[in-house]
Amino acid sequence: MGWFLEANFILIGIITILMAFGTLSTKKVMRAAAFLLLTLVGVALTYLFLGFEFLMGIQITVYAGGILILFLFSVLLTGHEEFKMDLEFAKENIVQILISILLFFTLTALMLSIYGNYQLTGNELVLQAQTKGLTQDFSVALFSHFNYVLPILGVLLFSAMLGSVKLVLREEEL
Amino acid sequence: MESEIIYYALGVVTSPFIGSLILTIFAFIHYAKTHGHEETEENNHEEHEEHGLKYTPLENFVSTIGILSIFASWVFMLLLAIKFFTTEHHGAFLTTSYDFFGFPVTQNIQVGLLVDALSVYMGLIVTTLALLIHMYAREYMHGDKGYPRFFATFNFFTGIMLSLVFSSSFFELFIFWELVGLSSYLLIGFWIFKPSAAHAAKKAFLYNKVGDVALLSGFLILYKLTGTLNFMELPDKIHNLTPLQTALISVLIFGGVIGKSAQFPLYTWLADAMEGPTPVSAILHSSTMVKAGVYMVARVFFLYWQAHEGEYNFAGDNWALAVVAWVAAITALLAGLQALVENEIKRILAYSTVSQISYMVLALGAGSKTAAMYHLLSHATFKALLFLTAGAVIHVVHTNNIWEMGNLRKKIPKTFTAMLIGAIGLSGFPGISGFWSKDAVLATVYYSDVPGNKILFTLGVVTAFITALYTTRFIIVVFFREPTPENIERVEHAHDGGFFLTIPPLIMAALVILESLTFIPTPIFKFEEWLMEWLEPGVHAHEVALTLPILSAIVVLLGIGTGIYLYYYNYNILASLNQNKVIIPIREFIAQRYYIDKVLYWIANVPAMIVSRLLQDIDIKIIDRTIIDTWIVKGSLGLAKISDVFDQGIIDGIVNGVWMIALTLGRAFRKLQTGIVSNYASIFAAALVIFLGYVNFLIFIK
Amino acid sequence: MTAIPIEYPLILSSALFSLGVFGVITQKNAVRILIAIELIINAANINFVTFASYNPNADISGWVFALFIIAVAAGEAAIGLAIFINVFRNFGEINVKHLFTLREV
Amino acid sequence: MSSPQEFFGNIADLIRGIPRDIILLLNRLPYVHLDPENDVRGVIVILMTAILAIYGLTNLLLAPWLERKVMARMMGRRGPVYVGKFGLLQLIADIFKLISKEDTMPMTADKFGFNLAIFMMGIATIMSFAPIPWARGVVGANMDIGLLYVFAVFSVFPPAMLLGGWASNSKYSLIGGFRAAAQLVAYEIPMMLSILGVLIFSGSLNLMTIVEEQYSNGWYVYRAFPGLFIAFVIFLFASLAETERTPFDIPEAEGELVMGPRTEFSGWRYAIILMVEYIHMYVNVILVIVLFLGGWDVIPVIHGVNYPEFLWMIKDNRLIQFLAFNVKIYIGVFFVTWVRVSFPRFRIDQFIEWGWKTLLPLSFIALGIVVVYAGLLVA
Repeated sequence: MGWFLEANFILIGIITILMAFGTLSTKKVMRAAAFLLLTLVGVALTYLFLGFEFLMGIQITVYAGGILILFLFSVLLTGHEEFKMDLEFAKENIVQILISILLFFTLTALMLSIYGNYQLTGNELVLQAQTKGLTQDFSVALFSHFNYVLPILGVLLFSAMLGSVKLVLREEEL
Repeated sequence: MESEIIYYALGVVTSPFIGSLILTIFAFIHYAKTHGHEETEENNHEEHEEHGLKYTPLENFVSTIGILSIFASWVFMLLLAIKFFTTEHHGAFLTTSYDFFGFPVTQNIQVGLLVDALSVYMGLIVTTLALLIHMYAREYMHGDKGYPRFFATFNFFTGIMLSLVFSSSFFELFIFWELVGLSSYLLIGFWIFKPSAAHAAKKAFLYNKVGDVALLSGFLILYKLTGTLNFMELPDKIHNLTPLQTALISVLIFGGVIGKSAQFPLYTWLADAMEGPTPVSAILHSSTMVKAGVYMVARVFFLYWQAHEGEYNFAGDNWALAVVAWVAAITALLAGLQALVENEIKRILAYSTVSQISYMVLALGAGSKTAAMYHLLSHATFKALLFLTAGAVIHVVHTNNIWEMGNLRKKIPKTFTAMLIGAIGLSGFPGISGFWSKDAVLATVYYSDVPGNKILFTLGVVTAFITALYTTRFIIVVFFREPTPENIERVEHAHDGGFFLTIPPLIMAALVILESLTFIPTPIFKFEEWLMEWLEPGVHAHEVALTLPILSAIVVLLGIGTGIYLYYYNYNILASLNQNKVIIPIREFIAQRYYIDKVLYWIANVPAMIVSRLLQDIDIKIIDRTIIDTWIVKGSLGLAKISDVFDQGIIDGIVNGVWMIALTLGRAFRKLQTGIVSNYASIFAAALVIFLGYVNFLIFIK
Repeated sequence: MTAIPIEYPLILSSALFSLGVFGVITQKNAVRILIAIELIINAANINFVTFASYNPNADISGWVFALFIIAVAAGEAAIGLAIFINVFRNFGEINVKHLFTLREV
Repeated sequence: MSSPQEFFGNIADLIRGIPRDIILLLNRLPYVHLDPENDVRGVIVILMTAILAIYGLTNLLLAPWLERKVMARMMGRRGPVYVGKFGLLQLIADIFKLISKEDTMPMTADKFGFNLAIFMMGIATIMSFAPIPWARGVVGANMDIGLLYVFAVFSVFPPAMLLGGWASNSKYSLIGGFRAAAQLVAYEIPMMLSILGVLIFSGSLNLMTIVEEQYSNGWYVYRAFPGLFIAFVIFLFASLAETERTPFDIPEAEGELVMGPRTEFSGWRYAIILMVEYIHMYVNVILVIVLFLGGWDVIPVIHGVNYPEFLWMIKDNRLIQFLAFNVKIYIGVFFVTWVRVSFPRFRIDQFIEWGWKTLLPLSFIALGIVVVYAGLLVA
């Protein structure tokens, strides 16, 4: 039943890319944020396919529940400008569009050629992860071998929190 | 099991420090709140109604914390002692040690806790007495502005002494040795507004330092020769040393003891240290600071014994123990004589302490750790008791001079009872604790093979006589003699202190009696042999002839009788003795402390002055006038001219050229910076494309 | 579970990355630029997870890094948006084409 | 069917067996080679989830009825009586009424956002049923990250609310959306912190494991007393706030904001929103029960007390477990209703302040107590 998973993955990938394009091409910033939410959910599903369901949960909780709220709030606080991708836009930004397309091709070519090198040596890369019991392994590793990660994150997020609060408060409120 | 012992020991050592830490923080907050009101003599002696003895909340809090932390330490110590003495650990060491910082230079220098019979024995004495003295200090220090500061320092002092007792290496011991010096400095100079106290503190500190230099050099030589400082490893490594080296090291280490334990010629600081509050004197003399020296010698006794091993020939190298014994014997006699002529009650006790410590050191010099520790136990108890009661006496009559007191036995019966018991112990009255331990010391000296041991024994007996005499003297003068007319009023108003001023001395008196009962040698249990079994397993005591204790008892009774005769029944003889033309200069000589202070001052001062005068001349005439004024000034002027030319011409030119280049380039490149984020990002992305394309190209070629 | 070839997630990630770069270099609204940056971060994250999942040595440091990146992205978004709100307060707009006070005019 | 106590186990096995049989049948077709063990796992999960979700939804029809009845009795009214016996079918009648209404949308509304918000909320609520254990072995998807999954699904609500409020293009809706998002974010943190205590004891995010742990060692409400009890109370109030029930229904506050972010929705959209609201409440009650009140466990074990054999037989009976779980849910729903009737509404600033300044420190304290307790347990 490999084809079923493959087809699902391709479907979700295409939807994700379409949503990402929608994020950039839609008229209103608020809609862009909504499209971003769908993109993020798509990426989370990709993680599920890659065998990392824990990160799926984290992605949706943190990104969709946390960061996106920030985006929506700040969009509503900063006002939203109309924006449209049309022919005139393409004419103005022809160089930028070209650069992006070239970037896509070079990047894909690079990654696939590296993978190709892998194949030449006879070590074909296959998906290693098994879904069952994996969250446990991951958390054990997080608290044993990678035990410095969470403290560092704590300090980082705390300082980010303080910094953003300091930035947003007005002078007279301080 | 072992870990349990170590945890108990940790508890013993850390609890006073925890109390001290809390109190220190509290004291800082308190003094910050009261804006550091200067402590002065006026506001320090606030008179209070004795019946209305009320502790302020501050005092209640501070003393509770202080006493509780020491109590915790005491409980831990009891648990530790029970655990240690009920399990089989004859001579076994239990220790945890940590490498000190792991520097390559400090290899084998370790920090840890060493729990053996000696340290448990000593720790038991220290904690018990410290607990009682803390309780005493609760009332004694009542009304003092420095109450929090006192308890903080006091706890710190106790903790330091306990840490010293449980030290596992010379290095660690030295650290705490110095900290003992520091905290005694703080406590002796506790009443900072009194110039005499400040002076005494400085004196104690400096006299100690002289000895500490000897100690430091002693154990550094030891480290150089053996490569270790751990007490556990040293006994094995010591056999490789030559007798001369061992003896040298032993004598140098004994130098530290001379300073800290107040031996001849550095003992005069101890009497001046009486400027501190009475609880400080009590703890300083009974169990902590001055006993640290005795404890250290006992701790490294294998070193002295090693120096002593083999045939004893004075012409050869083995003279370490002899030095120890002779210094101790001389100190004992000199200090005893001095106690006989002193008038201040605390100073009498101080000189008595010096004399008694010398007994312990004498026992060590005669080769018996057991006898020394035996006498340490009995002396610690009754000396603490004597100081506490002396403090109580001073507290109620407000004077230090014994001739201004008199007939106090009916006014302060509880204090009198306690002090009498302590004095009987000190005098060595037959059957009381002091008698048995002193007897052990004298027997050890008599049977030892130190050169001149018979002379040492005689000196010891004479000192015993003097001890009995001065003890009787101050007891009679303070408690039995009628007071002089001008002092009657002062004495009339005296009465016993409050709960904490009377109960701890009474407990101590009970302890003295308990010890006396324990020390009586019976066929079933002999305390000395039991102690020897723990401290020096494998060594057996001499069979002591019955004549020695009888002789000692006779001498002591003689001393007491003389005292009673001289100071109570026939006071006229004493008066005529004081007028005697032969006695007066001797008396003056003793009262001036044999001019030791003056000699020491001369030794320290005169050579230094001569050398510094010489150096001053050299400095002014040769260095200032010749070298600096002529050579250096002219030379630097010439150099300055050359560098001026170099600076103006070459360096300025380079700098100017650089800024001109930067300006030109900046004008050219300024056009590139549009200030718009998107443009930068586009260029960045384009560069990324080019870079990735290049990498692709490389892979393709490969 | 072994069916998905490694090319698929790689192509997905490079497409997301290119779209993100496209957004960053063409958009005028600063919040949109930040959204595009989130896309780039997600693309990088997919790559981390992919290579960790396909690693024959079962090394999970890539996953730990992915977790780390998500948290860093949260901090980055908070700080960035705070800055934009401040910019909006001071300039009245957040169009990056008009914000060039650093340039010498 | 061997005995009543195996009834539910057999049903679960039956559900698991059906797709396997179908695949074995399919394998008879040419060109089809399917592995009956691996390939049907996803299908089983979907099937079980669907069945249990449908059960939950039907069950849910009773919850609004119960709420209205209880409310009415507490207010001295009779509540719905006309449709069906005791008015049991009132909700169905309401749904039909709403669906058959005209489908209207404000002219200035943003169509995309307006619809997307509804769909997101609807899908997310139904998805949240997947990992809930109804009895031993009766679960839709037995996933390792069960709890995290539920929270992930719920975390879609704040953006959806805000999006719906914005898309309606009405100031009441927008302010309501703001309030809803702020409230959800503020109360998610104490909620998360209060479940950390549970996770310390269970050592797993899997809801099945959490319930099994409570089954053998006692419910979490009274363990590590009072640490987990405080956590329980915090979780209870935070989940009431999450579901925006009175007294925490600030976003919809009729007196101020008409209906909050839901103001402009009508017809079938309003029906979905009502359903979402009730399911959200329902699942939150279930979470409280699963995390703190023993889930499907019938008799709480007390440490050091030996129960006789028949009590263990009762505890092990799946039918009783299932029924007990349902009873607990109804008690929970009753409690929620009771709170709703009894308390007046908070003001928004009081409420947010209460969340950040009271519940958050309190949850830290509770967590500290649990950590100390667990540390003692380990030592």
